[in-house]
Amino acid sequence: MSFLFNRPRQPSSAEKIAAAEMEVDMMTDMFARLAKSCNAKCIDKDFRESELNKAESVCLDRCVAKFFDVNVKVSEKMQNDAQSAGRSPAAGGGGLFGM
Amino acid sequence: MSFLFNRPRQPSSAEKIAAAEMEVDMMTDMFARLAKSCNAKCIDKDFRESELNKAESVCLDRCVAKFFDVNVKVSEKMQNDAQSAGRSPAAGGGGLFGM
Amino acid sequence: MSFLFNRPRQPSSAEKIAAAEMEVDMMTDMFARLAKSCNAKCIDKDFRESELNKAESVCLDRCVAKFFDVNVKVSEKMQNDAQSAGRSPAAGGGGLFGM
Amino acid sequence: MDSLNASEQRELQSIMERKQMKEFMTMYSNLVQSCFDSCINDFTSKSLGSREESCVMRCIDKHLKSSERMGNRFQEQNAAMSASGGLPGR
Amino acid sequence: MDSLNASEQRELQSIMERKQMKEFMTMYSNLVQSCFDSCINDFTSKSLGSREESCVMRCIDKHLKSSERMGNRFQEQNAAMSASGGLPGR
Amino acid sequence: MDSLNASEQRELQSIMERKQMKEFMTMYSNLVQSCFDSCINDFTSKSLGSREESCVMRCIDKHLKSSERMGNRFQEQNAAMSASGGLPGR
Repeated sequence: MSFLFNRPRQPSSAEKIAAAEMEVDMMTDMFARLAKSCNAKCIDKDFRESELNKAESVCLDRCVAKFFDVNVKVSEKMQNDAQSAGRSPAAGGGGLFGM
Repeated sequence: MSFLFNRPRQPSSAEKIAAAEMEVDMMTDMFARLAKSCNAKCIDKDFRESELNKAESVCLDRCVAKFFDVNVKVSEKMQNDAQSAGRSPAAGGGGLFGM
Repeated sequence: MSFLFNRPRQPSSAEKIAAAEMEVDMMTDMFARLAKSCNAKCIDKDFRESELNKAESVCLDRCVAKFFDVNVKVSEKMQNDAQSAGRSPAAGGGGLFGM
Repeated sequence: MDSLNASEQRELQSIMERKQMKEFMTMYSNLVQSCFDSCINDFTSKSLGSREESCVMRCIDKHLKSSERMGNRFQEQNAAMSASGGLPGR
Repeated sequence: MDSLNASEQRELQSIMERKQMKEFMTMYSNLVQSCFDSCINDFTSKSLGSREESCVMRCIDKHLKSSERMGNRFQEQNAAMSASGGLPGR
Repeated sequence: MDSLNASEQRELQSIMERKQMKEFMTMYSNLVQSCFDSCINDFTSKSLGSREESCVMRCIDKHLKSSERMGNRFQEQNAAMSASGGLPGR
């Protein structure tokens, strides 16, 4: 997601730390969402055993891979949309501040 | 929601900025919740087309209007309840700190 | 959850305040989750009356008690797991930073 | 928790006030969203019907009572747990 | 809201820029999670099928349009409410 | 990401430690809520039944294993993506 953090000029210390922090926050948030979605899609809610069974394990692996793929698709699409509209990605996409 | 931000005396710079920040946070949070609820209620989850159809568009417009109305109802009710109990709204309503 | 806040040496002022703040945050978060779960499990979604009826009230009381019990079980289990693995609880449990 | 001195207490106090304000705002927004989700399901009109409006009013009332009741139970449980030495790790 | 002087405006401006960046990131993550949840339900393979991929592309498009539309309505309602004196407490 | 000097590294390190603690607490609370939601559905009594208790224990175990597995896959994918030049925008 580094396209979010491109800066035109030499960044200050505070800006570099803020950018690194933001990248970590983004990763943590992404992992939390992935974990929530993949647990919901792959883990049997009965909890009759405490081990992950084979089917659950394979499902989790594929789920993580597919979540990454969707992430890449969203990233690509938003960059393409932004480029064809001639603006930075963070400025687009609608919503409350999407002016 | 300005009733949350009434202050008895002249506010300091930091307090004014904090109040403005809180008002923005409240708006952002409200929009995020509205967007989540209205997408769930109005958008067809099949994603067979990439355009909003007429029914979805009209549903979204009305959904935003009704979300505002509910917001106003909650705000009015909490002020009335607070006035009849003779205390500030932020002090009421139960919950963990609601003493 | 005080096991999260054990410190080997005399803590500084900032550390003590941060620990107290973290304990409050943890309580607030726990209450928000408990409230969400117990409302979903106990409150009739029809809203045909504005009073809690007897069944709902009793359900809420027991729900809070059981949420506490589950909290204790999770806390005990994570400490036991951490002790048998010979490391601090915060270092274990997998996930993104669980190294 | 380590005991705090007077100036630490004051700092914590002001942090707590901001948190309490924030917690109130979160409770308020939860209430709006939750009652909207439960009561509003008809989008053939853009203004609240009278059925929807009374559903919202009862929903607010009930949620406030429910929060208060759970808050009381939560504090009792916490007090009981502190008296008996806290969570097992304490 | 109390009116702010020039230096307060500047500080608020820089706070707002950080918030705007954060709001964009949250919107981005919501989009990933929401389109993943709606479109991906087959775990017999580890790469996206073509049906899944086109579902994701349409989902992104539709969500962006939906956000934009709701954002416009939200701002209109806010403007109308400010003009009529704000929420009842104002 | 721009490379950081030693003092920037130290500051980031201390920020990361607080974030790690916070992430642990969120993971802990998610675990409590998720296992409560999955295992506790009977409110005819105020204490945990033995079935509920063993459900909770297995739920905790399984979630920890699931988190660990997803964490490993996530880090592998991230490493692979960095090696191949990152997300398309990089």
